[in-house]
Amino acid sequence: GKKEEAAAPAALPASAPASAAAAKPEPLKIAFAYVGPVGDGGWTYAHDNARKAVEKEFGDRVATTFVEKVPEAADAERVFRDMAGQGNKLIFGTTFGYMESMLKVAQDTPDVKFEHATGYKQAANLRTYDSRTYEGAYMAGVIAGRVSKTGVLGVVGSIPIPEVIRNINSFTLGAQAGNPKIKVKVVWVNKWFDPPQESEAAQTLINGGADVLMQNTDSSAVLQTAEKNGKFAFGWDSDMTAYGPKAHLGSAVINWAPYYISAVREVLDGKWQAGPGKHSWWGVKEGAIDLVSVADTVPAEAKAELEKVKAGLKDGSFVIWKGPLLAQDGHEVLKKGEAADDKFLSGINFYLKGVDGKLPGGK
Amino acid sequence: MTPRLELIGISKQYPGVKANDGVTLQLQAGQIHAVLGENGAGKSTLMKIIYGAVQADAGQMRWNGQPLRVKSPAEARALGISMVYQHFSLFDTLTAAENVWLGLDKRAALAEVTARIREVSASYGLEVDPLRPVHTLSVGERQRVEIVRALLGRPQLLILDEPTSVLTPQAVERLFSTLRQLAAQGCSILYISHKLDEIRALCEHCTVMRAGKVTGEVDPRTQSNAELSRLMIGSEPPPLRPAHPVAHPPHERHDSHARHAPPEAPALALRRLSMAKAQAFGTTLVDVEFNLRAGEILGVAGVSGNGQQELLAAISGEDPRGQPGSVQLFGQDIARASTRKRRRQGLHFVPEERLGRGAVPDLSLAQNTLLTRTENVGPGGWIRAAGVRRLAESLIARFNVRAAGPGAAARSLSGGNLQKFIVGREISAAPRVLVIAQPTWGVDVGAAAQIRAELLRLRDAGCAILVVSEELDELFEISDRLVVMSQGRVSPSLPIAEACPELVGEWMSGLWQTRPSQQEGAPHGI
Amino acid sequence: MESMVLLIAASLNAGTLLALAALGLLINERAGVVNLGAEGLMLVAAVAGFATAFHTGSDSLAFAAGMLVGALLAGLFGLLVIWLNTNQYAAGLALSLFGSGFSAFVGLRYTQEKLGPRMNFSVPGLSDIPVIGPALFRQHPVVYLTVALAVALAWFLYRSRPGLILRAVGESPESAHALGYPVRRIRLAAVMAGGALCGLAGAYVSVVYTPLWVEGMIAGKGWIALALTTFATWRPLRVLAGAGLFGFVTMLQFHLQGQGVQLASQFLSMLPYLATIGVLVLISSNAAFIRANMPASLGKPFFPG
Amino acid sequence: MGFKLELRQQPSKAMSLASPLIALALTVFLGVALFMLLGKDPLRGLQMFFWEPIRSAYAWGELGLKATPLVLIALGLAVCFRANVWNIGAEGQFIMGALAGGWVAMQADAGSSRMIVVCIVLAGVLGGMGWAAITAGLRARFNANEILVSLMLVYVADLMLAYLVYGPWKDPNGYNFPQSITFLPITQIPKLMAGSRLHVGVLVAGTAVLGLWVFMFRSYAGFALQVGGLAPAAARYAGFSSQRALWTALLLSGGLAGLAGALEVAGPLGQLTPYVPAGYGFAAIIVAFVGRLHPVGIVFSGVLMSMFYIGGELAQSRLGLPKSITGVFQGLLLFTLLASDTLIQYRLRWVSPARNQNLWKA
Ligand SMILES: Nc1ncnc2c1ncn2[C@@H]1O[C@H](COP(=O)(O)OP(=O)(O)OP(=O)(O)O)[C@@H](O)[C@H]1O
Ligand SMILES: Nc1ncnc2c1ncn2[C@@H]1O[C@H](COP(=O)(O)OP(=O)(O)OP(=O)(O)O)[C@@H](O)[C@H]1O
Ligand SMILES: [Mg+2]
Ligand SMILES: [Mg+2]
Repeated sequence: GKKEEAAAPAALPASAPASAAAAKPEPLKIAFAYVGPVGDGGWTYAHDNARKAVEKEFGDRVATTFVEKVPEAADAERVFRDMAGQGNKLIFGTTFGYMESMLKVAQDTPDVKFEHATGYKQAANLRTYDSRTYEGAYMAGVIAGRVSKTGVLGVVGSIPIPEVIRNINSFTLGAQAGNPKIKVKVVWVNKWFDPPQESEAAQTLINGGADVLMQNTDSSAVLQTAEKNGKFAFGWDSDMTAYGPKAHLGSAVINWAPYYISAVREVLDGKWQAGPGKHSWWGVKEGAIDLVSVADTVPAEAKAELEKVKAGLKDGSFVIWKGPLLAQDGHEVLKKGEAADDKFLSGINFYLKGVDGKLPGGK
Repeated sequence: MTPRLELIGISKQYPGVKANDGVTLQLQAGQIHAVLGENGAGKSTLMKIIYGAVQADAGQMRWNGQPLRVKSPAEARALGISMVYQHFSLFDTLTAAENVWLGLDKRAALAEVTARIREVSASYGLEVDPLRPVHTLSVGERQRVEIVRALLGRPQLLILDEPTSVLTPQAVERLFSTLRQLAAQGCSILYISHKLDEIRALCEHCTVMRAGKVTGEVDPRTQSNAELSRLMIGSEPPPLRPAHPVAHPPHERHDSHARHAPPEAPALALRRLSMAKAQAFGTTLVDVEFNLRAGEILGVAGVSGNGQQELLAAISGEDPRGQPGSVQLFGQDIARASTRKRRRQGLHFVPEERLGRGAVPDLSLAQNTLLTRTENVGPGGWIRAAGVRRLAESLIARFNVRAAGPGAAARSLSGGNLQKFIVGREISAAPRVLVIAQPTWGVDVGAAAQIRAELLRLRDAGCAILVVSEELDELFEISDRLVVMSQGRVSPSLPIAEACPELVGEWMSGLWQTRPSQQEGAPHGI
Repeated sequence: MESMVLLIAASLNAGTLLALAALGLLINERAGVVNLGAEGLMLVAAVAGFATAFHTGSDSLAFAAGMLVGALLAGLFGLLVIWLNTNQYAAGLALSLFGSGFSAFVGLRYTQEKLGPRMNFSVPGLSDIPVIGPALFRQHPVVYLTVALAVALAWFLYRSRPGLILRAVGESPESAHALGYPVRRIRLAAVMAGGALCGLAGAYVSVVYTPLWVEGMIAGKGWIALALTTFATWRPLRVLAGAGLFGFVTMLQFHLQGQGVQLASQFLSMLPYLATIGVLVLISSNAAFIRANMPASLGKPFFPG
Repeated sequence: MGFKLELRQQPSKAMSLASPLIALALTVFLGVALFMLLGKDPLRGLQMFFWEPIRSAYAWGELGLKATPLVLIALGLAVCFRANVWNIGAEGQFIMGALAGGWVAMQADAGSSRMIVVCIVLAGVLGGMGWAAITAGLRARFNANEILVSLMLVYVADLMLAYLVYGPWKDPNGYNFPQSITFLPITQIPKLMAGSRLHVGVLVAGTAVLGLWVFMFRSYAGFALQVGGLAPAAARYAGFSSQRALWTALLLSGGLAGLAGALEVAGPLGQLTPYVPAGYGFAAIIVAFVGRLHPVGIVFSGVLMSMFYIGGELAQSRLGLPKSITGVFQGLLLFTLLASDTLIQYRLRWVSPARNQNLWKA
């Protein structure tokens, strides 16, 4: 299956004869630690696609391996240590929970370069990266606001961390651009990945009147539930058209490949740098975020608006988080004309006006 | 005339025992044929082979002259063989009719079965209410359900494995008349019992077994007890009651005068002990009263299931729900005291289930001493392993327990040997009061004699002993006084000299209560 | 009002898989066998069902495959506990652990896959009744099948002779053996039949309820089904009622969130588990009630010697 | 006729030692078959699981670190299972221990002394005990099945942890991520040696093994507890209270699981995150059974199970095998062990068909 093919190149260099190795320069050994199974169809799947893109891009100049389902607990440290011990010179940790383990291992293995996704702590040989998923959410909102008949949208939330809250808010902003009266309802499942619960939550949202759904969870369950109920929804993280051809309005995808390729190139070229503050946050502009496979049923006017937004994000002329913005309770979070900086964005812990319900653990 | 049933050379090997060894037996139509033998002689095994519940290793069986092999009870029933097992095979939560229905193979509807039960019970005088759940029935009624179930199959051969062990003498009489009626109709009957008088009263033929072999076929009416015993155990039974008074080792003599002049405060006294049943299938105790004095043995007779279990649990402390004051040990109220506290005060108890209650099957004999003996438990609960082992060794030696050693699992001992070990464990704790249930159940004659002798010795040393037994003979042999239990009540006590089996049998149906002094309720016939 | 009806409809759907599994476990337990491996068994059946539906495109075949796999795994468990007299709890836990590992292993290649278009069902005529029509009569056929199954099982246990035999085996295997019933074979049959129902429930999850295969997707429902049998005091119709109730609580947590209830979502997510505990306590505290209904040999090995 | 089982007169001592070896051999055999089926070199596969994890001092340290919580929890479970108390919610007790220990660790400030480590560990023990006490109480008072209650409480504990780290205990400077503050270094469980993550927890586990051995085989209370599990009627007869056994077993195992949880958060983790529960509570069930519910056996099985875990990771990165293979192996081991355990109590006898036929011809 998929797995062995993916892993085969990894096993090869180890068993390749020494003479062959002498002839060519040693390939750069790169290791990836994934939090989920590569087949989750969401987060880890997207990372693994990018790993394959790296292999394709650099051929035998690199050799990649991965370990999936690495718990975000004490085990992670051992896995990273083992990766470093195996001669990997570049190591990607693809979930927030690896932060402390990676910091510790990075300290002990200064000759290895570490890349940590979604984290915020850096070191001399550890830098962080993330993608602006909220841009995808905004673009989905642009369509949702114009497609919804009931004026009620639904979001199945995974875990109430700033990233997800930011996505819900951005989705709302996008929808309000087309329909200022639109309301967004949120149901949290407290899991990244639990399809049965996701579909139960989606069903609840539909029962509550939502006719376009978005999710910040990793499976296609929400889309499928919408399909079953004759409602609409989006794909998330990867293109999910096939899971609900009628319900699917578009997929907000993350493409880690541009970042991974550039990071590997920097290492190969000896230009890789890390240190405090070294954080890359890539979005539409860098080709890391997109809304793809927009359905034919989406009104032309919405499509046109979407293209405008996309173009604006690409050239930097359009800013999503720009004042005046009111929080759910009515107080102003961004003054008129003020654009949010990255620090503001990374600390969002409130719902904007237009989102229904109470934010768990929020103020 | 071809015999109804013929067995030729039936053998059955169990791990470690040859349960049947070349058994041969003939049974004519309409014959009531007894099978007699000591515990473990192989009677039940033979019956199960006939009924198809157990497969023989070797031998042949002919049914009305045809050789055949019965592979299952269903096949047996189809042939016209019915069996009432030694242990009830009833389902407590089902009704009597459903129980009977399960024992029939024909696809009759439940309603038909119910009607036929009524029919059969009327024609044989076996009253059974088909609609009552079995757990609401008395033991005697349950026995009747079993017999009705067997009869409903219109058997040509009826096997009864110790049916009377749970019946009062009066109920036994009624059963016998039913059986005679059946035999007269041509049904052959195989009747198993240990009780010689019963066999004499009922049967003309008797096959005697010992250690899996047939030792003879006789007409029981013409044989003396001694002759039958010889066939059964290979010798005459040893004298059970040691010459009285016994010679004691000097250190045990201190209290022996108590036998003739009991002290005032009874060792164990029950005062209007009443206790609601703890389980759905239990018996409620009603106003139980008696005194047990130091240096005497009080026997408790009665058909099992009449509250003996509950009474024992209330005395031992396993069921500490007695109202305050209802159980007294040397004048002290212990009704609510724990088992351990009672034991510390000298009250020891030997339960009737040896495996699983008196001893833990999977633990060694040494470990099993710790259930009731704590002399090897040091401060803080530290167990002195060597001491525990030595205690077990001394018990094994003193009570002649045949076991691989103190490390042998309790499960590996034969019933009699384990019983000796448990009784020994309690006796050697020097109890002041010993309560013992079914002291010789399933124990061979030699071991039984030894246990009884130990009990008498203990009594003579001044211990107060309460013996609960279903074996009337045994009670008559060792008790000084007798009480009878029926339906959760206890009769007034009878000095052994005034007791006779007929009277005790009558009392076993609760008849003492109808004496002029106590006019409560009609007699409860079983 | 309408949202209430929709909530009930969703509860029915959620309750169905619980009811199916619990009815299966009820058959096991009526015969005296506790199968703590339900969770693992349902997982393997879910993957089998999904794979079959994926390759053949037939949901009916998928259900059949789920049942078959459920029956086979339960049969393996049955061999251990009925013939080898292994401790039922330990063997069940082993099945549970093995099932979750094994399903993840063989399911690997299906995690990316999707099934063809899912059909919508409606009972002609009835489904057009306003309000209750869409709620009650647009369910998947398995939902109605489950209700019918519970009724049939009740009839089987209390009105038919084979049902009586099954209860008798659970009540006293020794007596049943003495009467010549093949206790171990009856138990194995019951365990396999129960396994088949759990398997059907597993396949229902991956083929209908959430038409996907993902690791661990049963997410504790096998355990809740086990609790349900106690809750229902081993009676089929009460299983149905209990499953509906649990389905309701499961959906209620999201419903309350959707209604903007001011409570951390984690506390709402605890509801089904707390409800299970609460109900267990309520039912179990009446010892007499439990004992009158509980198969007396439940969990105890039977060795015919 | 075929094979027939016969109850042995006495459990076989030889078989009770041989059975885990037979099970291991069977598992290895099935594993080799599986590797070949997947087209992997079986020798390399075995090497990943049985050699790599013990190749170096560092590897041993990792093995010990992984085995410590497994052994601690399994010890408690062994007592429970011997007492016939089916606590399968050790995972929840582990979480609660981690929460309680973590809470104490969060209170540390610049002025805290090293003694705080002791407080953390004690809090962990109490946390685990408290959580187990709910199960014990409901069982004792309402007769509620402990299997289901303890299991349901795992989910509840998990959500409780989630609530705390997403809510009240969230690190205020953590960009809102679900995690507590990183504990101060003073709260670290002392490491045993430089260059290894192994901490004194492994000594605690060693002491617990010894303590539990004494408790089970040399103390009257431990004896009483086991009698209750083996023969409840005998325990009642002896006067060993079943309530006391229930409470002792659950509090002991809850305390040990909680201890493991506290050691984990104050040891290698150093903070509370939603990912504290790593499945130790469930894996320890296998450890307990494979270790024959015996403290010394549990040490071996705990190490074996850790080898499976670590080997599973290595097999992924080195051989490209999927992670779930670990679960398959663990399940197989338990299954084969249970099956071969039958031979302790029973003997397998070949009943030849010929013998029966001949005899019946007579
Ligand atoms: N299932 C069995 N497995 C092993 N041994 C058995 C089994 N059943 C009976 N035995 C042994 O076979 C022998 C004969 O037992 P059986 O039950 O036939 O004796 P019995 O004459 O009916 O005794 P009792 O008078 O006590 O009923 C005994 O030693 C008994 O322990
Ligand atoms: N019923 C019981 N269940 C479990 N453990 C028990 C029980 N009874 C006693 N123990 C344990 O065994 C230890 C020693 O038992 P021992 O018989 O010496 O008790 P003791 O010191 O006489 O105390 P007590 O008078 O309370 O029985 C006790 O300290 C206790 O830890
Ligand atoms: Mg007998
Ligand atoms: Mg003492």
